[in-house]
Amino acid sequence: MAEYTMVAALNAALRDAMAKDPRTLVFGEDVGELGGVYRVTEGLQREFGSERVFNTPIAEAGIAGICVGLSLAGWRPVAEMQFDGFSYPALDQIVSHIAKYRNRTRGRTSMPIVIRIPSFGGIRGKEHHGESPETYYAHTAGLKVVVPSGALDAYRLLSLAIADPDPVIFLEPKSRYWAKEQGELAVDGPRMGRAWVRREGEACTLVTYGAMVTRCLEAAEVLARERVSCRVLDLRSLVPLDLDTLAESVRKTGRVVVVHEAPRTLGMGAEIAARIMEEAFDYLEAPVLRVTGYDVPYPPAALEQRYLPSVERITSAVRRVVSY
Amino acid sequence: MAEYTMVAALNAALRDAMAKDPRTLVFGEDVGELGGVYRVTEGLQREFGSERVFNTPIAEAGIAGICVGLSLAGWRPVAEMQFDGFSYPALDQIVSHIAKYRNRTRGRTSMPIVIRIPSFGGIRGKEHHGESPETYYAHTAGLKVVVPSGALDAYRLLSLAIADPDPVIFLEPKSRYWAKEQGELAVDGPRMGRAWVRREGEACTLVTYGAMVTRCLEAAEVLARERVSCRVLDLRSLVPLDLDTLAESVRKTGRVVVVHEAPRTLGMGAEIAARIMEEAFDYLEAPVLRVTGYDVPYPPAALEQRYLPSVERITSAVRRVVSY
Amino acid sequence: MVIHEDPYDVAPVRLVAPDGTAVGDTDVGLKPDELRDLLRLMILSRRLDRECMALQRQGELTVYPPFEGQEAAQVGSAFALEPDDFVFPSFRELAAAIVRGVDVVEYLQYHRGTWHGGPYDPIASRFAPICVPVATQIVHAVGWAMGAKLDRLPVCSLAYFGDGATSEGDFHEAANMAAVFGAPAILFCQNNGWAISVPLREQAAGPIHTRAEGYGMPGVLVDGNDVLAVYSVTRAAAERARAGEGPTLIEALTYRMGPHSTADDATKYRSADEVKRWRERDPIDRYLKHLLASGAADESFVADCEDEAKEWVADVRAGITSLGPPPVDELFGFAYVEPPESLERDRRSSTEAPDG
Amino acid sequence: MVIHEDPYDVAPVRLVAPDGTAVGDTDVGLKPDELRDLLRLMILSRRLDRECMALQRQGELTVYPPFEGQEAAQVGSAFALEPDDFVFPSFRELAAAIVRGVDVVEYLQYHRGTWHGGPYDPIASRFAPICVPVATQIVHAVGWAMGAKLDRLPVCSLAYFGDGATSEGDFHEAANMAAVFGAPAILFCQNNGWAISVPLREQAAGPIHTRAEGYGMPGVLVDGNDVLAVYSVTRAAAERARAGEGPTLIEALTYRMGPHSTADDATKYRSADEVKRWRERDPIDRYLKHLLASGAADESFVADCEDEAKEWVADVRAGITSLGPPPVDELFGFAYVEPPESLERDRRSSTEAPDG
Ligand SMILES: Cc1ncc(C[n+]2csc(CCOP(=O)(O)OP(=O)(O)O)c2C)c(N)n1
Ligand SMILES: Cc1ncc(C[n+]2csc(CCOP(=O)(O)OP(=O)(O)O)c2C)c(N)n1
Ligand SMILES: [Mg+2]
Ligand SMILES: [Mg+2]
Repeated sequence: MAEYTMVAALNAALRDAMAKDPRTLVFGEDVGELGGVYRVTEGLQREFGSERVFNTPIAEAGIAGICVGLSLAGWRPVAEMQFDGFSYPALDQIVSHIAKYRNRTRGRTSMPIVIRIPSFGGIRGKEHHGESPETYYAHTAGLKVVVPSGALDAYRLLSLAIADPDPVIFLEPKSRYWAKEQGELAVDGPRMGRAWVRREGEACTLVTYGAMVTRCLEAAEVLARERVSCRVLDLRSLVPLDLDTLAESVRKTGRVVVVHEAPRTLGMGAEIAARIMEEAFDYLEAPVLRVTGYDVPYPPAALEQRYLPSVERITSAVRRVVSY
Repeated sequence: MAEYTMVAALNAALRDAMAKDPRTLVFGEDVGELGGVYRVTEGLQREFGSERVFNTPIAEAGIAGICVGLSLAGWRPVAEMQFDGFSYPALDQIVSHIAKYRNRTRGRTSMPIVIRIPSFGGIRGKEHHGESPETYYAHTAGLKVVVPSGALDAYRLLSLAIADPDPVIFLEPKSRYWAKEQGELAVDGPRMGRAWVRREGEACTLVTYGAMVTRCLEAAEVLARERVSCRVLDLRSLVPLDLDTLAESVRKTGRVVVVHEAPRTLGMGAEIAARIMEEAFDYLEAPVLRVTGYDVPYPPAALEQRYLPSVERITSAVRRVVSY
Repeated sequence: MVIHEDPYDVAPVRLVAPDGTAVGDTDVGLKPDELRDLLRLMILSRRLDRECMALQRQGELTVYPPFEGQEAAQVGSAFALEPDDFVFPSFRELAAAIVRGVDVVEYLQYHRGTWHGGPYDPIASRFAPICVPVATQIVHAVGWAMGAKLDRLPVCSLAYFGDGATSEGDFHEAANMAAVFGAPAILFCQNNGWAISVPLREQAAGPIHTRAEGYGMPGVLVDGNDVLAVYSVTRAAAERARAGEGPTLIEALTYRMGPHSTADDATKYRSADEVKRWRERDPIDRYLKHLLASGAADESFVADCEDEAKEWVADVRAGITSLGPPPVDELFGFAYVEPPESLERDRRSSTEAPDG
Repeated sequence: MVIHEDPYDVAPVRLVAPDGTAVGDTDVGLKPDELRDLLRLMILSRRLDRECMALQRQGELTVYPPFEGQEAAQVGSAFALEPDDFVFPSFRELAAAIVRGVDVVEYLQYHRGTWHGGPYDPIASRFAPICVPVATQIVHAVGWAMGAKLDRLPVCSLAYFGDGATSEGDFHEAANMAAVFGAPAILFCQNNGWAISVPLREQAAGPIHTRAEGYGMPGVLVDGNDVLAVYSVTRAAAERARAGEGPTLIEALTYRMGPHSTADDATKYRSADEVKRWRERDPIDRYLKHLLASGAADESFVADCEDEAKEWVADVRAGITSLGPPPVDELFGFAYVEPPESLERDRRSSTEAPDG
């Protein structure tokens, strides 16, 4: 059986999409000869030429803005922002145009754009290299937001995102870039808006995404030894949210803990807590708890493991809700 | 007794702050001779001179960025973004610098900056003139976010925001700019992080802010005729959130409906629902419901009243929770 | 006081003087009926612009941004393009839209408040949606031009923007990318002296067209009230673009005769005298005198234009005033090709229980 | 292939040729001990830079961005400033920090991953925090200069940024605002040929210093490996600024001898030959030859510098390697002057039940 890192799987998804559809373009800072600072675009320029895979100047608003024009000209842009913390200059073009263009033109245009953003913390990175930007995008109507948690699903989700007719913000958990997964790359499997039950359990559901999936699975292991069995839900897609699977989980376990790296206030945990109340209040046997980053700027390397949800923080939250 | 529009009250708050502290500066697009497109800065340039009150080029990132430099030089910038929808180009400077600067320098610097943004819809405005940007700021650790609902509190809150040592995003509900309120302008009264009970009631609490306070009070009137008595909570401050008053309200009424103009997903309603669960789950007798804008771009004038929470949508949500 | 009429000490490209006399080679390659058409389009534009001001006062439009005074800048430049070229307007380019054949009743839905920036068909009319966030459309124009270049199409894009827009980062990123990628794009700045209440000197300390050199592209200063000069420099830029020689920055000196929009009161920040001096440089008067003097048009042609304008404007009025609000369902209909289930639920509850 | 050593057809300001011979008036107003100090500071900088590379390889620093090759550009410019002037660095300006007297152990906490951009005292040292988001610090420098001008202080600010940074909107908004407000700011571009893997020609199609004209400010091209030339043009720009004559854009042509950072492999995108040619233009060798030839320094002075560097670098190493992690409480301590109650609760629960 083959083995892939997430970087290799993403690279393969880009390569396959470009081979399949000659209108697909890949661009961004350093994505050409270098293959991106994380090598996700490695070899693509050599294979598809420098017209379809090209470096841009350091201009994130410009990168997002040319996606709009290229879409109108019938191309499918797959753009890279070099890091989470450097995607903010592009927000205006994304919020004011990419998200709104189809609506503005009464459906006469569409923006089949993918913006890839290496995101989240856990890599002992410098300031601005550990941001969790999902709330900015998930709150912006008109966008879809996707976060893979492992190599094989990263291949699937990126392939689906590139094929999607709506603009997709594709957040790549950097701390999982080099983690290996065994299996075959395939597009078949759960569609883009579906959550994925990564572990079954009855006592509590851990709702999470990205790199925190692994951490929640670890926490579930620890808890299993205490005979507390946890269901682990990998959301995969933050917009749309898989409300059915969320509601089903609450009906099954009655208790939910949401885990993410982003700061607590208005992180995805807030939305999930609110949706769960709306969808399945009667099944809730304890408050939905949130184990998240804190409401402070992402810290330096020396403190990041005190900031990120730890197995200990997750297990202690689960213990709290199961004994509620 | 004197009578003030919100525009006049804000203007007075700026004037008083400038008179009190010679380090206070006011700048932005068209804030000089014209006095701003909403006349909030009217007369200030004449009174305080064009060094302390000045027009900037159309460069929102620049406007936010010079706030940083001016703060380091010991000034207190009060900057205006001309409209909600035109504040997005400034997000990078706000998120990456204004919010993080003090933390980055281990408290050796501070950013006593106020960014005023005429916001929200309901004015039959053009596209980009009806945005509710609060989530982008409230999720950003390091910022405070404030929204007045009427003239007198606007005076108080803006005065407090200018005096605050932390950066404050000050969102002004345009649709209340010309509404009049009687009373005296004063800084005394509820502090910046406190919510304000605008109406007492037992059956349900309406949690809201900005222009929706008036609408919730109307809805409460309608419901009162049906003998459903609602508490109306004007949050005033979105960061910090007044958790005590929120929890107290749940303990009192057991039922909560949150109302805001912003799209549902990851709007403030999500955070409030999550906090209420965390703080007062046992007192909840029904799910917290959200009456909000929809997850679509803010619509044109002809459709905006179908998008904004109406008295009917609010009352029907309250009826649902009280009969839950 | 800096007088906007001559903000720089370099003379703009000018073929016809304000009094209508030729001061350059007025043979710009247009046939007589095309020369007349320029006049006709400027007259139609002005009549419609004034009608829109009236419609707004009568409550039939929400806010309206008039372009009176800028007819030559818009008509001359739009006329220089080929049908397959693509225009990226800001919010004041109704005259350019008319030249491009955009359905103006559809266009005016935007100002009526019944739909957003692109109620007309932007792809079919090669005219992007009205774009309000200042300078953002310039980047789109560059992206479109890059795409056209990849397709090896002999076309170009043209982005309209104002003097104020040149202060935005997006202007810069667009210009730099256009130059780096050799995009067939024309960056067309209508320098009308004002950005709402902010005069040029508070917006920029150097002449806008001189920015071009730093980007490695040609910069042209043109008299924006001289329709032939505008046509000619735009035509040249389009030919450069088509020939694979990359982008051009054009600065057209013109003037916004009216307020920034119907919500604005321009007397608060500028002198009647300045406005009067620009009235003397009116682009339509000037070109009319020139055409009459050169014999390319006569009084009866002008009368025909005015008649056509009258009738057309009445039709547009009838079209726009009879427009009702869009169906509520449209609120939900276009945000996504494949809307999230949660949004579908909102749609259902909103339309099933319209007051609930 | 474009050779970065002479990217433009205009010659930069140069006082000392690569072989050390004077080619301009080398009397830049510095006294002999100041002339020697320039050499000393460049030597200290290079030794520390190399030590940092070693520290990183040994796991004592996280990622480190070396500046070898850019010593003259940084030392010459920083040396031209007065104590009250304020520097706004990007992330590669350790040499400038040394000149400004920043505590380098505190500075290196950033690269050790124990704190963010400003672990030293930025106000006292007149050296803003390390700034990673490309070009954003230029706006801060302009804002600070505007503030100083309001205070009528005879000071200026200097922002360092790279060639790549000039593509960002923030560069443009900063430059334009500086010119419009006549801010006493120096925009100092270290054009080192590369932005990570992207060569200058993919970043910009026109010479960077020629952008200045469009903004209405002077633009200067200087040989960034000639410390006297850099000193002299920066000094002139600072004097202009202090005299109320506004901002200056300086483009210093230099070269990044090493990788972009320790995480980068520069052999993937550039030739050994290019690097070799720049080695021949080494800024320290050049200035050393010049000083020896002119008699301003002798071999024993150089030996003293090397000794001082050795000792100092060892001290810095000892300082940095003995640094432990910051107390957990610091995670919560600085985000707000008055933190929200919810954050205080998080702080309490995190520190009371550290594993919970
Ligand atoms: C990003 C952004 N900031 C601010 C505004 C508000 N605004 C609308 S028009 C305008 C002035 C534009 O001036 P200019 O570019 O000269 O165009 P003109 O109005 O003169 O045609 C401003 C500031 C906006 N629409 N977009
Ligand atoms: C806004 C932003 N985008 C992208 C990056 C990632 N990045 C870090 S350094 C760099 C290249 C900078 O090149 P240049 O300005 O020439 O400076 P140099 O590294 O050569 O000193 C890039 C793209 C960033 N730090 N900030
Ligand atoms: Mg203008
Ligand atoms: Mg560089």
